[in-house]
Amino acid sequence: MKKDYSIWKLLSQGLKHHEGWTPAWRSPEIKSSYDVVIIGAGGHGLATAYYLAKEHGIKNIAVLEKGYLGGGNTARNTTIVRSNYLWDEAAMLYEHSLKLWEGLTEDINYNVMFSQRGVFNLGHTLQDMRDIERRVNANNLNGIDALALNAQEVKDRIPMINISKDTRFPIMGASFQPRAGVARHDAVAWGFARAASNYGVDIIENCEVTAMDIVNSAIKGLQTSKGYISTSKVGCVTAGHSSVMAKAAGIRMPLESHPLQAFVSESLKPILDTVVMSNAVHGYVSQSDKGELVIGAGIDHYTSYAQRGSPHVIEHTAAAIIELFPMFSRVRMNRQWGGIVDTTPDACPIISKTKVKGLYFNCGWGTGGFKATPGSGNVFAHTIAHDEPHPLNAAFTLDRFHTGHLIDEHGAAGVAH
Amino acid sequence: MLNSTTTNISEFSPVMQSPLHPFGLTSKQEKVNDGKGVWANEIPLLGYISLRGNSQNAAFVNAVNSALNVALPTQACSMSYTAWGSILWLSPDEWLITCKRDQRASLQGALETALADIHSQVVDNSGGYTTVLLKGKNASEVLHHCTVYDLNMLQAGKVVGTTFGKLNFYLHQHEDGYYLVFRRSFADYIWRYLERSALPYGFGIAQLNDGL
Amino acid sequence: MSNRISHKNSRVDLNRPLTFTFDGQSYQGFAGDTLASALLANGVKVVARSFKYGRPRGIIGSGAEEPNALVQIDVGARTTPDLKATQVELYDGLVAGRTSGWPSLAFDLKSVGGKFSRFMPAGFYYKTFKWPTKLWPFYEDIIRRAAGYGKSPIEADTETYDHQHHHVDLLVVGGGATGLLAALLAGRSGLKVLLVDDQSELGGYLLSMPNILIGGVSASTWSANIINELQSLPNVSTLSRTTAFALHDMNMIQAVELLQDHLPHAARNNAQRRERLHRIRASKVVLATGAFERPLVFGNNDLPGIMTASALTTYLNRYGVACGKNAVIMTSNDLVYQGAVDLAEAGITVTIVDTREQINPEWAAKTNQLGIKVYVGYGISEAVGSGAVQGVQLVKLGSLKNVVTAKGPYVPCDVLASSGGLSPTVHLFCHDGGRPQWDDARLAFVVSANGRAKDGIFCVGAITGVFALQEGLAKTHDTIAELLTGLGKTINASGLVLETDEIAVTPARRIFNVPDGKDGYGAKAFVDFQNDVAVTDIHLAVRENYRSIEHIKRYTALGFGTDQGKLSNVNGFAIAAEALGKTIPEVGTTTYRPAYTPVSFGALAGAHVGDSFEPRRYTAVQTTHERYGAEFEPVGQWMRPWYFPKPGEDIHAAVNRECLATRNSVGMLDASTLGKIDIRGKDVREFLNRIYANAWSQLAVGKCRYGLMLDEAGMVMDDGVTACISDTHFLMTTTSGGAARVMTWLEKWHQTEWPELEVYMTSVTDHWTTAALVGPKSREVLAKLCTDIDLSKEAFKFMDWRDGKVAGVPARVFRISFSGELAYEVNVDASYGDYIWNELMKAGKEFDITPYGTETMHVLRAEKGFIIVGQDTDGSVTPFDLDMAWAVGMKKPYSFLGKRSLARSDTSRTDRKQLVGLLPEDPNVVLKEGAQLINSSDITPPVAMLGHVTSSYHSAFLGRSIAMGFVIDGIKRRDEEGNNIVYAWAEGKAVKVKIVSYVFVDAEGARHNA
Amino acid sequence: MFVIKCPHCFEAREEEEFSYGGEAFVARPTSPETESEESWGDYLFMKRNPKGWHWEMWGHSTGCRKFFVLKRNTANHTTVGAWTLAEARKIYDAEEATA
Repeated sequence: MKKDYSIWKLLSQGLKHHEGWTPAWRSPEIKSSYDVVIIGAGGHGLATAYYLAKEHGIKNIAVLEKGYLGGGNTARNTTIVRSNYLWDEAAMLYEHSLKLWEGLTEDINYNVMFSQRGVFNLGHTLQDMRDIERRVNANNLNGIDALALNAQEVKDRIPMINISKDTRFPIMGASFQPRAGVARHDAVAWGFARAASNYGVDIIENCEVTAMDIVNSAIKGLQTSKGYISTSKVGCVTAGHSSVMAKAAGIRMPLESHPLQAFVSESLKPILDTVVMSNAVHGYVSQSDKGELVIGAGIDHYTSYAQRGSPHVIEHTAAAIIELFPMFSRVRMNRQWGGIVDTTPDACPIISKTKVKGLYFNCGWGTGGFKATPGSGNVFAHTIAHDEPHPLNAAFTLDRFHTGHLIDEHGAAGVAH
Repeated sequence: MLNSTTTNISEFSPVMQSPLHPFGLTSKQEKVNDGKGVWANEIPLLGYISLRGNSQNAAFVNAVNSALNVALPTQACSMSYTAWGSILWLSPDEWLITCKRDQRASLQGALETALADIHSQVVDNSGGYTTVLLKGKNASEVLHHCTVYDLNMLQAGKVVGTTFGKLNFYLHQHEDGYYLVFRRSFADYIWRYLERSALPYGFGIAQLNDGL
Repeated sequence: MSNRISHKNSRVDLNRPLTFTFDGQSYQGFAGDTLASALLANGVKVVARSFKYGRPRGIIGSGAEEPNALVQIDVGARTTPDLKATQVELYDGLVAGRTSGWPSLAFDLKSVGGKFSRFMPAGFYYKTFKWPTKLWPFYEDIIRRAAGYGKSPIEADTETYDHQHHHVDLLVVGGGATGLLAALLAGRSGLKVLLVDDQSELGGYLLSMPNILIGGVSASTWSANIINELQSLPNVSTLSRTTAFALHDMNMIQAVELLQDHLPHAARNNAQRRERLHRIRASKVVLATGAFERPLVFGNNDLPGIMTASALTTYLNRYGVACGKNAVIMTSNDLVYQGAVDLAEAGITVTIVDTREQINPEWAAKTNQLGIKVYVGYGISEAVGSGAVQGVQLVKLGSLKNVVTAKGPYVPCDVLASSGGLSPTVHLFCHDGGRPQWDDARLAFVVSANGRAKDGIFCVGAITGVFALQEGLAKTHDTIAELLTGLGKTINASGLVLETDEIAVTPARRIFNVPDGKDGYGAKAFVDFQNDVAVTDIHLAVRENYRSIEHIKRYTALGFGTDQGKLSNVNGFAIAAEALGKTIPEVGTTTYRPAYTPVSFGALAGAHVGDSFEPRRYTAVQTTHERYGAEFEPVGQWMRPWYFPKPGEDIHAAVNRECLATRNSVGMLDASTLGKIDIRGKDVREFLNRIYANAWSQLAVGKCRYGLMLDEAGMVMDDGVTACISDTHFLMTTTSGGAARVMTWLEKWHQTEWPELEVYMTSVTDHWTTAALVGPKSREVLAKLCTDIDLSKEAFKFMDWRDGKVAGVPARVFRISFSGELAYEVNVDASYGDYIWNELMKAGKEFDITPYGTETMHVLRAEKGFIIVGQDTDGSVTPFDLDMAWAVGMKKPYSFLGKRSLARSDTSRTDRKQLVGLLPEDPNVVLKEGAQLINSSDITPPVAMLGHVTSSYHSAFLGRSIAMGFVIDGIKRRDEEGNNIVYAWAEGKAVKVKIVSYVFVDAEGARHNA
Repeated sequence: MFVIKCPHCFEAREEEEFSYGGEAFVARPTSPETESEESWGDYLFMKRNPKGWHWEMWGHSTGCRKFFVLKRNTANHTTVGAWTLAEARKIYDAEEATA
C-alpha cells in the first residue's frame, strides 16, 4: 500500500497549489461479480473490506453504499473509544480494537487523530461503585488498564467537575481507563476507504441493495440499484438498517433500531481534557480538537429510522451535563443530530454466520459501535474469509439468543457505551 | 379493624401529618391579595379511596351509584363533585374518590358492602395522596411551566392525569382554582418545583376556606 | 472616530448614551444599539482573528448570520462565550471581550503561521502530524490551543432558566412584514395565535427599510399599526427576543426567550429567569423567517470593512451608523439599490459595481440623480487593504460566462458591501425532514407556501423566494386565506392596503464566485469565514474525491461554525457544483439540524437542575430521620436513611452499633419505601402463580410468603413478601426501586395476555408507613403499644400478619423478618407515620431502641444469607443460580413467566455461576464488593474469573468479615474440602477466601421463630 | 416529539405522558414447554423492527395507565391511529391476513 500522506508531500504540494493530490479513494464502475461484497460503507464495512484485502489476500471485493460513504453512524457519534467492558468476551473484542486504534494512523497512513485522553465512567450510587469495582477488577485481570477512583481522585483529575454531596446524583467515584479516548470520526471512514481502495477494493457509493438472491439457503448474488452482482459471500454491516437487510434475506434479528441523539456546543478554548461518561444521569461529554463540547444523550425509547429523536431527551442531557459541570450552563448548543442505533437484548453485537450460507451479519452495536470499528472489521473479515468466526467473535453469535448464553453487558455492567 | 376510625383513644393521642407538613404552610398562610400572581396551599388530610371496576358492567356502576348516592363518572376524564367530595375518573376501570377524612370509612364501607359480589376493588389510599389548591391570576401560566398538558382543554368538570415536571399528578379545575392531586412521596418535589416556577410571578400561601 | 449620524428613522435613542468596553477599551453607544452597531459607530474595524490563519476580521452581518464577530460577554459567573456582537443588545456597563487573537487583536500569532496558509489546505491534518505516532498528543495540544473561540465560565451559573409549554392554533415564526400580516389575519379570525420574533422589536427588515411606503404610509407606521391591533386581540400573544430554534415532529417548536441579558446588571431581577425555553405545540405553523443576504465571493473578501449590503443598509437606517464615508457596493441584483440611495442621501459617497450587463432603468435614473457611480458589467476581483479594506480592483466580466474579459479600474473605498442574492431561512422547515427546492430563477433554495400544508406548515414571505415586499404581502394574504379555509374560517383583510412603492425587480445575474482571471492562484477568496474555508479548499476536496456535498462539507468544515453557514452554504454548494460539473440541485443541500441559532444548555435544561433534576421521594418519617442525624442513600427515586451516626462516629462505628443493638435488643428500620400493591379478584391466586416463580394456591389467609419474580428470560427481576388478606385479596410488596416497574409489569401482563383473569391492582406504596421493629426485644416493645393482637409466639407466628391497633392507630402488623431476628413490620396510614415511629421509639427507649438504615439492613440480611435484587443479582441470574429452587413452583399448571427460559441449554447448565457465602481467611479483612474471584493468587493476565463478590461486610455480631458472591459451580465447590478455596482480587491484591454456605447466622431459624 | 391520542382518554396528549412498549401482538406461546429452543428464543428476542409501518404498544403512564396500540411509521414518524388492544387486534389481524 502506498503511504504518501506526509508532511513532505504536503509541503511539496503546497508549492504546487495542491494540484497534484489524487483521489483519496477510487470511484470505479461496478463490476458484475465479486468474491466478497460488503453492504454498508460505514467504518465497520470499510474496515472489513480493508482487512479482507490486507490480511486475507482477497482482492476482488466491493463495498456497496446506498448513500455516501461514512454517512451513517460513523458520522453521527460522539467518537468515544474504550475497552473497559465487564465480560471477557466483550472486553477482549474491544481491547483488540483498542490495540488496532493505537496503530491505526500509521497502518492506514491517515491521521485518525486517536487521542488517548482517558475515559471516566462516573458512579453515583453505592451500586454504581460496586459495579465499577467489579468491572475494573475484571479489566485488570484481563490485562486491560483500568482504575477505580473515589470522588476526590476524580476531582483531582477533572477540576471542573462538581463532586458536591448535595446534588441529586452525587459523584461517588469513577472507573478510569487511561488508554481510552476519542478519535476523528470522519477520518476513520475516509482513511479506511482510502486504504481499502489502495488494495483494489471497489467502493460503490449511491448503490442500494434492493434484493438478495438466495438459492438453496446460499447467497448467489445481490440485486442493486446499479444492477445485479453475483457473489458467494456477502457481509452485511448496515447498523440501524440491519433488520431491513435481514428481512431481505428472510431472517429475523433480535434488533431494535432506536434514535440516539447527540449535540455539540459552540467552540471553546480548552476546558476539558478527558472524556466523562455518566450512565446514571445520561450524559457523555468530551471536547473536540476544534473546541466543541461533544455531548451524547441516552437513546430514545421508541424505534425509528428517521435519524431524529425527541427534544426532551436532549433537554435532559443538557441538565445532566449541568449537574456534572454547573459552569457549562451558559455554554450554548450549536448543533444537534440523531443516528439510528441497532440495539440487542444483551447490549452486545452480533458478528455471525447466518442460516444462509455465505451471508454474514455484523450488527447490533447499539450505542457502542464507533470504538469497535477496526476490531469489528478485523474479526468480521476473518469470519468471512474462513467461514468461521475468529476466536474473539466466537461468542457473538445469533445462536446465543436461543441457548440463553447472552453476554449481558446490559444487565451486568450497567455501563453505557 | 383497619377500616374503623372510631378509636377509643385513652392513653394515646395519635397525630396526623399531611405530606406537606414539613413545609409549615399553616404558619405562612395569608389572605389572598393582588400583590402576588400565584397562590397555593395544601388541602391536608382528605380521605382518598381507590376504586376499580368495570364501567361497562351495569351491576358495578349501579352498585357504586347507590352506595355513593351519586352517579359514577364513566365518561373519559370526567368527574363528579358531591356534597362530601369528588369522584375522579382515572381510567375506564379506575376512580379516585376524595372526601373529608372522617367520611372515608363510611363511604368505603358502603362501597364494599354494595360491591361484595361484584368484581371490583376498593382500597383506602388516604395516607398516600394529598391535594394542593392553586389559584391567582398567573395560576395557569405557572402550571404551563410544570405540565405538558394543554390547560385550554381543562374545562370545569374534567380531570386529567398528566405530567408534573418529571412526575405525574391528577389535575382538575373547580370554581376558584386548580386542584393538584398527587402521591404523598411526590410532595417535596412537586411543592419545590411549584415554588420555583411561581417565583417570577410572586408566590403566596393562600389562606384556605374550610375544606374542599 | 464616530460614524454615528443622526437619522430620522433610526431606532437608536441618541438621548440615552451608554458606556461599554470591548477588548479593554471603553466606548460609548446608545440605547437601541447592538454591540456590533456600537462598535461600528466607534470605527472599530477589527473584532476577531480568523480560526486557521489568524487573519484580521470585521463585522460582516447584522444578525444571526454573523460569522466573525464572536465575543465574550461579561465576567465571572455571568461570562458567556461566543455570542455574536450583532445579536448582543447594548446596555450600560456591558463588558465585552474578544474571543480570538493572541496575544492581541492587533497581532495574532496565528497570522505568522497564516503566512504559510498554502501549506494548510482543507484536511491537511489528516495527512500529517502522524510521525512519530507518539508525538501526536503534543501536536494535538498545539492544535487545541489554537482552536476554540470564547472561554467557558469557570464558575457555576447563578442565573436560572425554565420551560413553558404552549398549545396554540397557530404559531407564526418571524415578526417581519409578512409574519405580522399573517398573525393579524389569523388573529382576526379568532385563532389562538402566538408570534415569536428574535429581535428586540417587531418589524423585521422593515426596521432597515423604513422609507418604503406600504398602503401609502411609511413602513414603520404600517408595522406600528399592525402591532397595535395585534396587542388589542386577546387571542394573540407575541414574544420578542424569542428565537424558534428547532421544529420537531408534529409541530413541536422549541423557542428560547432572552429575558435579562439586555438589561444592565442593576436592572436584572433575581426572581426572573435569564432565559426561558418555550415548547410550543402548534396545530399550524406559519414560517415567516425571511432570508439572509448572500455575499459574493472574491479575493480578500474577508478584509475588515467588508460586509453584506443588507448589513450596511441596516446599520445606516436602523442604527444610524455610517460604516464608512466612501462605500463600494457590488451586486448581482436589484436589492442593493434602495440601500445605496439611502446611503447617498445620508451623505456617503457610493459606488455600485453591478455584475449584470444591464441594470434596472428606474434605478439607473435614481442613482444618476444622486451622483452614484454605477459600473455595469463589472465585478470585484480582489479587495485591497492592510488590516481593513482600502480599495477594490474591478474586472470586466463576460456577458454570458463568469470570466474576466478585461481588467477594470481600481476604486478606493473605506467600506465594501456585496450582494449575491438572498438565501431563504429554510432551517425550521427542514428540521423534521422537509427539503427545500432549488429555484433557478430566484437563485435560491426555496420552499413553497403550502409545500407542507399536510403537516400544518405554511410559509410566507422571503422563505418562499418571494423577495419583493408587495408580492410577499399579497401571497401572505392568499396563504393565510387558504389556511383559514382549511379550518372553516374566512379571512378578514378589511382596512389593510398591501400596495407598496417598490420599484419592480429585474433579473439577477447568476454569479457566486467573482472570477479574478488568475485561475485560482490569486488572493484567497473565502466562502466560510468562520472556518477559513476558501474556494480552493472546495476545489481540493473535489480533486481528492470528496464529492458528496456532505463529504465536501465535512472535509473542509464548510458550514460547521456557530453561524451554521448562513452566509456560506449556498455559495459553497454553487462552487462545489461548478467544480463537480453538476447543477446545484444535483449537488443538493446538506441537512439542516437544530439549533437554528445556538441555545444555552441552561435554557435546554430549564428548571430541571438541582433539586428538580430528578425527583427525590421521602417517607412520612423524613423529618424525624433528619432529627436523628441520618445520612441518606438514594434508592431509586427514594431517599432512605443509610445510617444514623452519633457524634464522632464514622459509618463503620455507626453500623456496628446499629447491628449489635438490633441483634441484642431492638432496632427499627423505615421500610416504607418498599413497593406495595393491593391485588383483588377471584383469580388473584392464579395471577400470582403466573407472575411469581413460587406457588400461591395454598397460602392461607393470615399468612405471608416470600415471592420471586422472573422476567420472561428466566432471570430474577424482583422479590418481596406477599400476604394473603383473603382468598380474593393479596397484598404484594416489591423492592423499593422496582415498585413502579413491577406495577407496570403486572398491568401489562393482565391487560395484554390475561384480560380474562379477574384481578385489579392498585398501588398503595404511599399509603402505608412501614416501621420494621427488629430484634429480640421487639415483641416487648410492640406489646407496650398494642393490646388487641395476641403477640405470643404461638398465636402470632413467623410469616403471619394481623390487624390491630398500635398506639391507638389502626395497623396491619406483619411478623416477617429481613434480618433473621424476631421482627414485626408495623404498617399504618402514612398520615400517622411520623407519629407511630416516634411512639415506637418512646416505647423502645428502655431497651435502647436504635433506628438503623439501609447499611445495617444490608449487614443483617447478609448475615442471614438473604439477597438484595440489584446487588446480588444483575439481570443474568436465575433462581437456581441463587440456590433458591425452593422458590420455584415447577409443578404449577400454567407455565409461569420465565419458566420455559430456565430450560434453555445454557440457562439450565448446572455449572453456572452460583451464589455462595465467602469467608476471608483473615477475619479482619473485609472483601471489596466487586472483587473478582479467581482460582490462584498468581496474577498473569489474562486470568480466568470465576465470579465476583456481590456483598461484603464486617459482621460485628460474628466479630469477623463475611461476604456473598458468585462462583462458577460454587454450590458443588462449597461442599468439597480442598476445592473450596478461591482468591478475591481487588485493589491489586488477592485475598484467600473460603467458599461456605451463605447463611452465617442462625441457620436453623431459632431467632426469627422466637 | 409525538402527539398521541389516547384511545381511553380520548384526547391528544404529549409524548412525555406515554411510555413505549415495543412491538405489539407478540403472542406468548400457549404451551411454552413444547416450544423448541429456537422458537422460544424467537418469541423472546426476535423483532420485526420494520422501516415503515409498525404496530406497537404504548402505555399511557401518567394518565389512565392503559396499554394501547399505535400504528406508526418508523421512517417518518407519522401515525395513522391509536386503538385499544381489542380494537387494534381486529384491524391488525385483517391487515396481516391480506399481507
